[in-house]
Amino acid sequence: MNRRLWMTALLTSFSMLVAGTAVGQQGLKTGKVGVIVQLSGVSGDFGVGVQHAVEIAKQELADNKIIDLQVFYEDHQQQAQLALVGFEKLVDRNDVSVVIANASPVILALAPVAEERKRLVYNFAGVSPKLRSLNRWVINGAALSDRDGSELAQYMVKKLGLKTAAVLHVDDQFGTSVAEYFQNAYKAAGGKIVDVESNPVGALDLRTQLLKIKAANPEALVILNNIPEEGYSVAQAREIGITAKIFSNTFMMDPQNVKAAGAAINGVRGMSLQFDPERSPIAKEFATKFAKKAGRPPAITDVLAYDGARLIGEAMQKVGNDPRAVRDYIVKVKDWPGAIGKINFDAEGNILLDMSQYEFVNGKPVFTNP
Amino acid sequence: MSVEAIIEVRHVCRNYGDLVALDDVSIDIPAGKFTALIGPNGAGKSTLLNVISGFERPVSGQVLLSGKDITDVPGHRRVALGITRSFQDVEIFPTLTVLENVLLGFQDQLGERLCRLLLTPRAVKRQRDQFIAQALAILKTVGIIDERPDEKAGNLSYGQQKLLALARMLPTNAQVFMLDEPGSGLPRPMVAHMGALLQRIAKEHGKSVLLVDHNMELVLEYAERVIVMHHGALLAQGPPDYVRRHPEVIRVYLARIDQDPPERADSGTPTVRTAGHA
Amino acid sequence: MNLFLELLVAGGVAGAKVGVAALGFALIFYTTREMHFAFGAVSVAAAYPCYWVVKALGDGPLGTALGVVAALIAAVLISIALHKYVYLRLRSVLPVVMASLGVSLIVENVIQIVAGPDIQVLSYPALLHIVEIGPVRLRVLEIGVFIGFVIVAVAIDVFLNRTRLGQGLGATMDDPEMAELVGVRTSRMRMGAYAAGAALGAISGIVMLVDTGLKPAIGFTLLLYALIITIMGRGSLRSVAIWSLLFGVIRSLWSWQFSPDLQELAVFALMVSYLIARDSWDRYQFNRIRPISRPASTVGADARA
Amino acid sequence: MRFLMTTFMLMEVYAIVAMSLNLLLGVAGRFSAYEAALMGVGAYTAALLATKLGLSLFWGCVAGAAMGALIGTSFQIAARHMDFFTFNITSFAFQMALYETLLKWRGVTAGSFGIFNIPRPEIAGFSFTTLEAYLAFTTACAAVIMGLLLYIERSTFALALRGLRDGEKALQSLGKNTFALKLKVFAISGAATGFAGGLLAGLTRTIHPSMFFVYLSVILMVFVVAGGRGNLRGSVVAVFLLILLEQAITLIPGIPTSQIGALQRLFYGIVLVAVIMFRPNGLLPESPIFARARFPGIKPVEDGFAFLGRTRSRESTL
Repeated sequence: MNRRLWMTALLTSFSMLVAGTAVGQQGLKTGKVGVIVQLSGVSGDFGVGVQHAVEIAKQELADNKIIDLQVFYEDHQQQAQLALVGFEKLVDRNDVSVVIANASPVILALAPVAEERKRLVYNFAGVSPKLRSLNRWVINGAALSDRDGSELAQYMVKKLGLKTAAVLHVDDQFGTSVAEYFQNAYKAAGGKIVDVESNPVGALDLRTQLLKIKAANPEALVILNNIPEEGYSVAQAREIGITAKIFSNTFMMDPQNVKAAGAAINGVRGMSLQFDPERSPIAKEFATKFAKKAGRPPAITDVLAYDGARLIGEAMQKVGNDPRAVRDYIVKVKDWPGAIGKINFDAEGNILLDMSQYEFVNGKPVFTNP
Repeated sequence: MSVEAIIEVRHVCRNYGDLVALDDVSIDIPAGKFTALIGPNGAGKSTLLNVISGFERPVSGQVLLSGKDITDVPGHRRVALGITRSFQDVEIFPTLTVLENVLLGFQDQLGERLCRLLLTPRAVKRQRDQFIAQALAILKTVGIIDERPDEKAGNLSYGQQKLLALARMLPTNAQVFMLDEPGSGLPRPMVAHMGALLQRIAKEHGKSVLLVDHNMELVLEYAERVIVMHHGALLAQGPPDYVRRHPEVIRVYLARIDQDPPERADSGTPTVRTAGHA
Repeated sequence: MNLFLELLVAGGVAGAKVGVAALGFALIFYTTREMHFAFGAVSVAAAYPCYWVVKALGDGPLGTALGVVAALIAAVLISIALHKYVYLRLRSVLPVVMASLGVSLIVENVIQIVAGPDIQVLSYPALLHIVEIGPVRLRVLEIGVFIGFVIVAVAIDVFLNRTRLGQGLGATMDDPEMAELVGVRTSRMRMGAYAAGAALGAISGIVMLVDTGLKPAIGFTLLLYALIITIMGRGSLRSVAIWSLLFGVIRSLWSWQFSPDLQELAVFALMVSYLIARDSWDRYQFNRIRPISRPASTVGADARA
Repeated sequence: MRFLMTTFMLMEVYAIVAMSLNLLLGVAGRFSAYEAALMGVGAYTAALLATKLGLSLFWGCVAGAAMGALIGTSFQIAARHMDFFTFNITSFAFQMALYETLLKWRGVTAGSFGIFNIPRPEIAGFSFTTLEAYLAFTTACAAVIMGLLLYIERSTFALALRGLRDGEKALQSLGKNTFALKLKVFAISGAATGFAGGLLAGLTRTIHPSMFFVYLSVILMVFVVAGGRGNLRGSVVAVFLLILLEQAITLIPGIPTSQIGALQRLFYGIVLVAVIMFRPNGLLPESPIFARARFPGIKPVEDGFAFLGRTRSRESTL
């Protein structure tokens, strides 16, 4: 008896789950967006930040009477199978038109399903060049690593004349691909890579790797890591006595990295996306709202997710909920004002963002446009 | 000694570090007889049992089964050759039912072979039904434990578990049944029951039974032949009446009783002293 | 040569950091034979109260001291409660393993819900000061952790071998029934071991808090190393201490000749191979015909009971 | 609908793995914490054969099963004498070592990127590319595997395995080759796990190492313990029930979405502890394989000892 009761309750709840409900409000146009990120586990902090960013975007869109965006979240816990289930659920239950997601393996897993289901996947953080031109249902809203790496290499060799470099990168799809493209570009530009070391995701004690790099004695150290590993890398590199110039990417801008690096951050240079609350009012507003909500300043991925959500919202207001039309609208924007700077896309749906050089002075990044 | 031996132990030595458990022991186990192996604690009885059943390897010496050297045959294969045993700490399968415990005793079960399971399910089933019928009969004949064949063996009383351990050995249809303390801790009527069963197996069915026990009632009243070990060596052997009057045996056993830990005596069975007076 | 020295020292320090937790886990495991999988999660959870107290009272001496006390109390209370109300009711080994895995999941995620998934760090500039010894550069924190580890290891050793209470504890580890017979109150000893082990765990949690920062999921990695070292230590806390250092040094020195990229793989593969080899060797020794030698008896071998 | 289908396939895959873990952990009494990594081995084998050699994923799954059996068996055999605790930990370390191998053997596994564009199988000209077709494929495979496992679970073979769990020595004294028995059960369990990994690869069409992290091993243990150790049916029920409940958590009104993941893990933890403490035998406890009650037709033969044979007339003398 008891068991039957249980089963009934379960089935009922499950059918509710599938049916779902959607209620519009305030007479605004409504649009439905799904977000699939990791919300728990080893790097759950990443997804929670993204969630805050998307919620801020949603609030702004509503406040500005642009669109009432309904956002539904799924947790992929870094597992493609959960991302897949989450995607199907978002489409079946919530009928979302666009899914915002991160991490290259997840995007790779979602791409064929997106095509089958004719929904748009907006990638705001996966940077593997394998994501380039996956299919017409994926928009890459994150600068893929091939560009990132080559611009940094050009800058180092051509501008600064640094002939030898060592690389420390995180062993995930982001770190590996950026490092690989950087190395190729650096060699092509005439430099020499003397050592490449990698560290596992989440490892905060990087001394072993850095000691090896120290022994290789490079002129420059390029750190392509995560948050806050980059900060720890810088601090520990100086701590064990590496005197080489340190270069890095956008992530170094992240306040957590700056905090973890301490005084060692000064003199670190690199190429970064332009998220500069000092100069851009949009960026400043977002940074303030985010800090209030999350209790910390935004990471660059939070900014990208925020811009992505706003852009999607705007597209939905203009062209409705048809994913295809949304895609066409987004890809065609010209110098769209994002918190990250001016946003453009190439024909294949890959974001084009301006990079600028930075150098840390007195614990703050100073940008110099190329 | 013109008895036909089924098992011959030849000059077997075995030690655990400095402790010598078997010191050049040579013993014959007669075929078709109910033999008891006794001796004070630490005399090497269990080690001898382990060596014969292949659970331990001797340092030197040989074990022969019907004249064939089986010293290097692993324990589980000796069952097919004709030796099976029980354990002092019962070692029944507590989470299996009584019936299942007995079923595991059958040899050459088709159901244990994966390919037969998949290819000839009918034959497997037929054989299994046969075994179940057989096992139920065994339980019935052994008695006492046949009431509830679906009871978990772990729920049985200690005495019943000892009977189950015996019942479980029978389907192997071995030539030699070796039992390690089947009578210890049993109430008196149960001891008589056990003794009668073992006697029956030896007398009526021509099996060799080798019993290791401290229970002198079981040993002296039911066994046909008694082997006494002391300090890893053979002390005396012969019919029960001969052994119980053997002066060396009496000396060793009197000494043992003095230092015997008290919990040994709680079996409620006569110890060697009373048996000696009888 | 400098690289070798630097890696050696870095490895030693890393080993000491793991070692504190490993000693705590080993203390619990050897005494109670309970595989307390929630150890890592509890250690990390205990450091959170410390963080909150320091954030509330400031990082002066008083706030810091109260924070440490708060962490110790939290760790000890949670661990003893787990022992008393969960593990002791289960009796056999597999349910304890399962229950403690479950507890580990619960604790980790309760922290995440309460404290959020972000990294929390307390930084004391004094601890980050760099000291140069020959070619090796270390922070004060590292030196402190290393010295602390040595002190803890020696203190445990002395306690076990020289004090009456410690001998009682040792007896409980070796043979609980015998210890009970000679009048050691083994259930108290177990409680004590849980308290002491949990305290050590809490300390390693605090070290993380001031070193690289704390996040809920970090406990599992800590636990995994502590577990493996404990099993390698086979019932002797002295060998746990030595293995911890060796573990750190091997892990670090691997990078002297090979790529640090493979260091985790190497460590786990080495550990698996070592444990398998040790086991096969034991088996061989057990089966081998030895005329005269000492009988082998170790906790590792008979822990099944 | 596709959500249900995808979830259903995932449940099938997990159910196969949970069953094979149960065969080890519950039936044969052998702890194992590397099930997730073994699944990964199967998935990678299948995916590599399918992408590099263009083999049909079905044969990839078969190869994955072989690989799973090979690796599972070699490890278990190498570690077969270990006591419970040592083995327990070694199996955790083995999970980590396998995981690291998937992550670091970049030449083969492509490291943390993983393998993508894994083609779904094509058998005899029929392609199982669409979700519906692949569902049919997965369900057919799962039905066969689960059917086999359930059949084995009710056999004398499983009885011997339970005997192995209760007492290896005693089983040897009854003439069973316990080594061969172990070899077989490790192979069966490893093969089923490897095959399930291959099915998963076809479902996601992308695989990467973090899909097979140690956390999944723990969740699989939750399935086994909650369903009932030793009862394979229980594992299936537990997989379906717990995944449904896990999804149902997302329905609770008012909880912030950022807490859902943590709550789901918390849920698994609570289930594990609660089952162990209050229903230690699980949802569906193990039942006897050969209960007398199931064979009412079988009557005991007449003389229980007749098969032992009779003494011949040769009376021996002392």
